Amino acid sequence: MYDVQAIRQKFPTLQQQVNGKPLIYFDNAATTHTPMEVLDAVRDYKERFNANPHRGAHYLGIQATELYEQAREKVAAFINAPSPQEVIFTKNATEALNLVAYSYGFSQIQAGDDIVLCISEHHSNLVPWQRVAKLKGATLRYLYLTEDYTLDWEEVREVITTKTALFAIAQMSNVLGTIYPIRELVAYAHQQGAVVVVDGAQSVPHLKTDVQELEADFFVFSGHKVFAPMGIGVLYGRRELLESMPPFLMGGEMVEYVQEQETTFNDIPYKFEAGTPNVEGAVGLASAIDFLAGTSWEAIQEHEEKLTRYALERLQEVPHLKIYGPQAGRTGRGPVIAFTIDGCHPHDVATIVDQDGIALRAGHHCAQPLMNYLKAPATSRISFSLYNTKDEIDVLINSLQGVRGWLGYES
Amino acid sequence: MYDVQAIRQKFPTLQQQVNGKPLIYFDNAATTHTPMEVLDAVRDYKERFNANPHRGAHYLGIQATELYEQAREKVAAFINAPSPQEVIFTKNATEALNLVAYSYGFSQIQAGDDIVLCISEHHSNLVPWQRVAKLKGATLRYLYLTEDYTLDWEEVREVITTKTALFAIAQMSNVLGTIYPIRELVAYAHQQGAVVVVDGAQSVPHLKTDVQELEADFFVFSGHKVFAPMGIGVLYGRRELLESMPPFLMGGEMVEYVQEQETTFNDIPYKFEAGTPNVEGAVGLASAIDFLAGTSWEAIQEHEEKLTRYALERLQEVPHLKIYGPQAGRTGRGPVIAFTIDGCHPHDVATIVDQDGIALRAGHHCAQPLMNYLKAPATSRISFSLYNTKDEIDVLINSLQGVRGWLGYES
Amino acid sequence: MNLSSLYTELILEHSRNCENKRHLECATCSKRGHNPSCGDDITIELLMEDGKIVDAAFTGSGCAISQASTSMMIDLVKGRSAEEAEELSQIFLGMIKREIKTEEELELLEEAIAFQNISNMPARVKCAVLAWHTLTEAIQEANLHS
Amino acid sequence: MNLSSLYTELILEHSRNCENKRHLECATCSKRGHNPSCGDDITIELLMEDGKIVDAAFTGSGCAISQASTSMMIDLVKGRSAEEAEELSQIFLGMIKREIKTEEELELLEEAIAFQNISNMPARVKCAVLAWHTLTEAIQEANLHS
Ligand SMILES: Cc1ncc(COP(=O)(O)O)c(C=O)c1O
Ligand SMILES: Cc1ncc(COP(=O)(O)O)c(C=O)c1O
Repeated sequence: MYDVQAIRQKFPTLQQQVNGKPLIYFDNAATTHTPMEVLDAVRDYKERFNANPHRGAHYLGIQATELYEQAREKVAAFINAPSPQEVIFTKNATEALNLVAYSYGFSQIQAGDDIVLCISEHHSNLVPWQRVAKLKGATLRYLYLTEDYTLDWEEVREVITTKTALFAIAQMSNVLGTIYPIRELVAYAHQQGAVVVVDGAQSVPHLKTDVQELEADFFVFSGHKVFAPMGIGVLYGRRELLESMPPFLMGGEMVEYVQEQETTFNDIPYKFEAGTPNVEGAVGLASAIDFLAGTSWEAIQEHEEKLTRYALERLQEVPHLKIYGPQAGRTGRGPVIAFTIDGCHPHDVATIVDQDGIALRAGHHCAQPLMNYLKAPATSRISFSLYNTKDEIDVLINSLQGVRGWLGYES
Repeated sequence: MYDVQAIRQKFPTLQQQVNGKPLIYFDNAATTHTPMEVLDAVRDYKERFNANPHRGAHYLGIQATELYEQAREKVAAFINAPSPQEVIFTKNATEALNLVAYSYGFSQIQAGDDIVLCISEHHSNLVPWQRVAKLKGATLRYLYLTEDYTLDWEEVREVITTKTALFAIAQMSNVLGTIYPIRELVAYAHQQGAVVVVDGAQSVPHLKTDVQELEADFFVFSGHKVFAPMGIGVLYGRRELLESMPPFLMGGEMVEYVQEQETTFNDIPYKFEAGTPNVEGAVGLASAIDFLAGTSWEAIQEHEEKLTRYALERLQEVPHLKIYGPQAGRTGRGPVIAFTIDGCHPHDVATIVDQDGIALRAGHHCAQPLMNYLKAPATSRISFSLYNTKDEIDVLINSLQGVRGWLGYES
Repeated sequence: MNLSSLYTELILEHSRNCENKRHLECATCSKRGHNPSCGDDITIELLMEDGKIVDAAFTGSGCAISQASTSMMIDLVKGRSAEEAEELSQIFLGMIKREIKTEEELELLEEAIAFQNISNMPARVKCAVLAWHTLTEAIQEANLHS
Repeated sequence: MNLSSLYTELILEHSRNCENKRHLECATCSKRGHNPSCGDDITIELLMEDGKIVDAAFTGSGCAISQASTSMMIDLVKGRSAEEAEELSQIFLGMIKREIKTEEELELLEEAIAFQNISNMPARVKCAVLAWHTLTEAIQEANLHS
């Protein structure tokens, strides 16, 4: 049995009142809360071991180094990377994507190449590629969406061709909830000779991740969306690619020999980790992975799927409400629901439900090209995590039913 | 009265035993420990307010945004920046220096320009400039050191000329402890038309920082060296420069309008802060600044100067020991002491004193060009913070006196 | 600040005002304003003659607060000189920052005084001020070009 | 692991061995090895003839552990075939990782068995293995070129 109350007990933030009401946190696609055990692991590390890793010949330095490298091993196992050397710690998914764009993109993309993106990409997996395309003379091409908010294979075959040098796509859209068929897309793109960047920022909290099964060339995610602290993110890259790429950030730790005019670089993963790393962030991420291991992915998915189904159903009771995203259940859909209510701006919707203690997101969700494509300047977004409940959805529906009234509509 | 014991009580890490002995932490130039109040502030933030800032129309999001922006204001006041918009949060000093190199360097440095560095620069303020020089066809020139490990003004006037487009220097060397006369150097470099990057990673924990008094164009430091968590750093830049610079990392938050092929960018500081920021890191840094405000800079300096003087004196009692760095007191010297013991590799020295619970650093301290220049492949380094004591120095001297014996020398 | 003092009848009425929300064919200057974080996106169009705002209107999308604030502002500045409009803008922004407190000044804002307490809702401040910042920029650009 | 079992007489003696620490004029291959984090920096030089290591020496600087380990390794592999040397290297690295435990294998390492417990000092493992990694690379390069 999935004991959601027991899970909720682990999250101090969820025990709060907001505007006099129990907090209902439905903004998990933006960031998740942190369980007590992760907060404790970070605190314990700070009180007992805090030191700068990799440079220490003293006790604390050695401990910090070991904990940092153990965290790397844990992340490698978590995403099934072939080796920890292929796991690079960054500050967030955005830095990881920029690393790939600056290091791989600027050195490998040629004039005349195509870079293909999905129209639903988050700005972090879009603006860096615009820049690469512009500076290298490549063409940025987009995959658009079907009526059911997923990809059309015919279009995929038209757009991804032997001219495609790089294909970047999120495994799960942070607006629509669509889960794209990454494995099949990667296989097809590889046939065409393209390198594939998978943005797992939204999928990692909800699906078992296996970068080898996906055959991703690069895969990124952010710790803070998966119960870890802010300030830690991950880039996985295939060894051959990482080894052949020039460094990105330069400074301490990533060098081998530094002379006045010339420098040679350290091996992966250190080549890409300049400066003092966020050891406590890595320790927190490792602890968050342990936390997740306490529940099976099947149970988490079943719970989140149940919530999503229930919410999709009940949202139909709210008059004038339109949903942007696939209707389906678990396959092809994650626990993120974007919607609008006729005549009500999403920002006003968020303010109104906030009075009932409910945290929704409003706006373009860092996906302006998608919003333009959908002709929706902004939407509201509900996003669930493993700690949300059906009761919370009932409160939301109730609150949403009052929105049009507050904004002066008769019904 | 400076009550060092009361200060020590605030640091849980300092209460520990290492190898059965009380920890003596003399590796503060690598990273400092974190006082309880900073750990508590971060924990409190996580338990009560954790959210993704800038995107929230809900209670937690609003609180997170306010705390994040208040931290920016606090940092601005701490370094006396004219406005919070000129304060950009990064993950560490290294990222801040790379931001300047990629954004300002690549767009402004021209073929034929000179970039001038001091030979004692940390790799993080050196390797990025090597890269800029190489890719832009500029010349990298160095300022070398006098016998007393400081700069020679005649040489400064020879090397910094109207050809100098950029001059980058650490306010305080992380190896020698030398504090360079930044204000005078900036004034001179400005006369020649150069832009000046000041690396404050080592000076900020020990000196009152005033970027306006220094007239620095850019100034960077790392939170983790000044009692804050890891994963947070700061770039200050003069408004006109920041406004005219292209963005560096690209993604969420740093954009204005994103279209499929074109993007316009947000204003400073957001233009340079792509992706989810490390809010808890910023909250921790703000709290560390409050912690520091509990003691005057004069008192901290007096204490650290006393320690440094005492250590320099007592180290002379250790046979075959050579110090690299100025002998002077406070002016021109911070609490960092590099040394070698004849016939004993610094790494062995560190291992031996570690058995007595003492944390020293050994190696090139991310300053290989300096080590080559000094013809010392490696040194040991002692670095003090406001919580160290004379008694700890006595234990160190005792331990150092045994080093040659352990390594098989008669005396 | 509770919802009923935020979504007042006056504000809701203005938020759906169609008279001010239209394209101004004969505009002499126009300026786009945007809140990247929440998506309010408006374009203000002015018909200026001899330094006077003869007509004004706006297009775009945004929340009730931004739309109402824009509409009230247009009512307020239409027929005024550019300097007067700029001054009113400063008063409005001063009111939001709680820097301006005298009743006389506030009364100059007419209906727009409705936003006096918006700073109690920090997330909505940006929505309320967008139009006024945009107006100031529009007028400054117009001055530059004339 | 305490200091006296780390800095044994045998290790200290080797750490100051001058016979193995010299420049090999007639070397047929050489390889530099470096621990960026602690600064050990050695260059191993080999004189290979018909797949046999006829002479070997090293230059560079590093801590007592890295110097002693290098010196012992040179004593061990001099006069052996490249394959034997590579095998010994694997045994040494296996010993450090605690993967190889049979007495017979360990005895093949002769004096270098002194580093058997270095993994109790994680910060010093890199120092002990540097030479052996470098040797393996040197031999592999030599094989490539012949
Ligand atoms: C002088 C100096 N500059 C830059 C740095 C880099 O700081 P970080 O590693 O926190 O990026 C350091 C510390 O390692 C330093 O001592
Ligand atoms: C799909 C997707 N990609 C990338 C990101 C960027 O993550 P971060 O802001 O942590 O860098 C996000 C979240 O904001 C996201 O939802």
